[in-house]
Amino acid sequence: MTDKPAGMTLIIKTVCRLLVGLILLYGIYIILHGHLSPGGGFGGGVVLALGLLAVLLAYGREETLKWLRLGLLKDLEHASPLVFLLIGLAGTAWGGAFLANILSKGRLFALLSSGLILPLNVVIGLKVGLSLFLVVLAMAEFDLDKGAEE
Amino acid sequence: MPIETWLTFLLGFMILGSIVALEIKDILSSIVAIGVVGLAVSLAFLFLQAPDLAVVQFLFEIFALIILVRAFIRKDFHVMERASSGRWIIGFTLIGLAAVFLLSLKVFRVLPPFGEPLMETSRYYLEHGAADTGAANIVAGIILDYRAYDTLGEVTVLLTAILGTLTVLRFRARDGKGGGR
Amino acid sequence: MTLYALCFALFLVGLYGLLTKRDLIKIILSSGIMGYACNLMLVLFGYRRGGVYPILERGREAGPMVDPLPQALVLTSIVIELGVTALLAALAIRLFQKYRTYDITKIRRLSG
Amino acid sequence: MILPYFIVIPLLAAFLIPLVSRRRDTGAVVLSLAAVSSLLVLAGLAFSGLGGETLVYRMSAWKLPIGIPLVLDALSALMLIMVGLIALTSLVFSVRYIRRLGRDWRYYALFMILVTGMNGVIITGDLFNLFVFMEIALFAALALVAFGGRAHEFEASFKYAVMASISSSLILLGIAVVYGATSMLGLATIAQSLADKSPLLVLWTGGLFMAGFGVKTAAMPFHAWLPDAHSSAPSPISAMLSGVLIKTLGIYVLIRLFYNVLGAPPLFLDIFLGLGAVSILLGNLLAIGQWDLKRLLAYSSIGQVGYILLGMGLGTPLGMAGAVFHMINHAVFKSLLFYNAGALETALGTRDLRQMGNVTRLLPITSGTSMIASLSISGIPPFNGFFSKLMIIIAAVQAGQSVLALVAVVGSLVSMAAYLKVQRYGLRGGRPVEKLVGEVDVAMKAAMVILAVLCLATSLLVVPAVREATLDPVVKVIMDKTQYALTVLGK
Repeated sequence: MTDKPAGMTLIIKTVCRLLVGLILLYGIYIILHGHLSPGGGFGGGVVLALGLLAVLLAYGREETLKWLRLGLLKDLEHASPLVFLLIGLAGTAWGGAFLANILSKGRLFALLSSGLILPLNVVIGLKVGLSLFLVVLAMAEFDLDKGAEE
Repeated sequence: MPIETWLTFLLGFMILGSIVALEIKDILSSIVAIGVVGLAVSLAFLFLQAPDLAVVQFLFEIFALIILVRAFIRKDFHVMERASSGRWIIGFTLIGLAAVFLLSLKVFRVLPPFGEPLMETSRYYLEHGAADTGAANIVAGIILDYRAYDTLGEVTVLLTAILGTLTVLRFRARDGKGGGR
Repeated sequence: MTLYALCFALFLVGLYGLLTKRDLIKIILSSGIMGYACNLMLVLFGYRRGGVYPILERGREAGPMVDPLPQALVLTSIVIELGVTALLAALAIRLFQKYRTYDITKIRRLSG
Repeated sequence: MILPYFIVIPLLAAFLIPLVSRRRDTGAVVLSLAAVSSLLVLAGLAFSGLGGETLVYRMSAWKLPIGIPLVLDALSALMLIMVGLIALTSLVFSVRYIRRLGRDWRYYALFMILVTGMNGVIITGDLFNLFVFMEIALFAALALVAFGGRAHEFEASFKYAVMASISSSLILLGIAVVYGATSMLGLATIAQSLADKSPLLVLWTGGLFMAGFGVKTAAMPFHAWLPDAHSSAPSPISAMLSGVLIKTLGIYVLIRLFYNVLGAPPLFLDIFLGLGAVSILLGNLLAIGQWDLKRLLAYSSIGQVGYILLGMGLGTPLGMAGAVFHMINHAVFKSLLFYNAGALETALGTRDLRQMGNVTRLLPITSGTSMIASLSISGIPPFNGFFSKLMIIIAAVQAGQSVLALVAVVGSLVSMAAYLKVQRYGLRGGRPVEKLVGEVDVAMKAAMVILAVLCLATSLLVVPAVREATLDPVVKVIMDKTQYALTVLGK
């Protein structure tokens, strides 16, 4: 997918820079409105991953990872399920059962409603987006031809 | 047109597309065919009033296609080798599957007919979902409140699959025989 | 009834592919087909004639809605499918790297 | 309530491991050991504190038909103890063994996820949730089988993944049909709802589940993936797979579904008997033909699972007691045998029986414990395998199935031959071994000795007083059939 490390032409880079922001914003929108409209953490997470992939496609691996900080991404990816679990444990502490929805339910149709569903959607979106991106990155880095004829 | 006609048409298309994907010799065409089937599934979800699923199916399908294309499409390698078992095995499998199909037709008649689900549990979700969870999207209410434990499992499945994929792809091969760097 | 049968037929097409195909890629695709069929079957069981999608909207009458539970289940199942695909694809390219073929019978012969 | 902690503890460990470990694996080892030992303690407490009662925990604070319940009865508590025990010894064995593949935290993370998946399957009271946790355990197992990074390991893992995918699809389809017919997902509510549905439905979904979970059990016509997967995995993982994974995902779920949910329909009990008989004969016979030690053990697992299925299929309390007893025993001695194989591989650098030689003097603990395990698995008194096999055989005779009793006896003799081969060639062979290529360290020895002691100690379960406290409540849960549903629903 990324044959030349330099990425693609200037036009594509520029278009991509404009698009990526939109794609990521859209992903975040889907995640945040998961309890109100179709989508949610899983759909929005994939949109996030697609946005990151667009960057990878346009700029090539080197430049992308320069400003994406792979270590941070990996830590975030590892930490997000932990947050899910801790939210669940908070339910045991204050809600009487594991994963009980302890926050205030709010007003129907408001963005800040439905208690824990919103934070859980955010955690899931983060997890899905980052892990899918990391998998495709690993596949892109994987070289089929090296060392195969041993 | 009634929804059954649309769905019958879509399902027929999916079956056809799957057979094409399985029988065609060119890898790229095969993967594209399965992608089209996946999109048809997404469309069927839309018909069945499941927009959540349509969105997720559509996006995940794109992602699966990216993974498959990245993994298998190479400049010098397009056509598959003889990819099936012998004629006898195919024959027996087909006969066996056809028998299974004919035998199970009766079961579908015992089930509640299409369009009239029992919904003994789900009625509760529809009636009390919004009040209980505060979520307008009742599916979101189910996956993140009523059945949040399933979703915890789901996140773990994803984590495990990713961890497994990265483990398999990790570069250093262990005994020099496995390839890699 | 016809729809259920057709959906089951789709499932059997996938099963047929898994049982007879010897090409790693086609095996992966077959498992995907079986996944589609299962998911679709669940959602078919949840459809209610004349029902709308189970999302409340401001200003819309609360009419009959389709069964939301299968949709929640299928969401999980779709994610699992993607996990299977990624894992199988990773294994397949590792195998290709070693044996230079996607034919599982040849791989078996080569590995002895 | 302790119920959710059977999931939370291993999951917490699995999620923390990537964050605490960078270059070294010390943090991962400590965390996972702590997690598994606390699981074992919890399971022990749960079993002893249960006293034949059933605990139900409501996840997310929703009651049964709406939310997901966790159910702990004697059967699940016993399974939890088994998983905890084998997981603990396997981890102890792993620490040095796995370091030759590099100090990789992923191993421990995946291991903890494997434990999570199995605990989740055991403790859940919801059909779809069971499916999800089964997938978790399977994914972890697949990654661990391929962990060594050699080509044949990838091949075994791929084969396993394909079979797992077939069976998972069959199970998911079964769940879909059950849902379509009853619109329920809780095991207890399904049991009640299916009781007054068409028997055709029970037959069809039962068939799907039988095929699906049959693959996970690796009973004879569904066994194709097992020998590769179980022999290619690192030895401690082989012990986990053969010792507990096929039992939690296979046997346990079959018992739960066919006894507690479907109410033990006679047709399916006969299928259990058939699968069991074929597995006993062919599994043990195929084991004799193997020269790769771990492949031999893997084929022998199929044969031993046959005994459990036979005991389950008889449908009498004694047969079921024998099946449960044999399940525990097999977890103990098969894991021990895989540790022996791992130790031999570490010390001699080979798994081929023909390349091994007289090592009784150089590896006294390995050969001693493998002797005990071989005697147990071949059914020699006073080791545990003898009693469980005897119980199954007596139950078969009592149930009027003398042919099956004969099959069990013959299978036992055949498996004895296979393990004589292991002893004769692998440990007491004529080929003199001068130098060992690797060292069997204290932790490995400790794991082997613990299980060897257990090989003798579990024989005590046959003593009536002990049996009343351990096996009988478990058998009661199973043989009460759909009483399970009433208990869980609190009626």
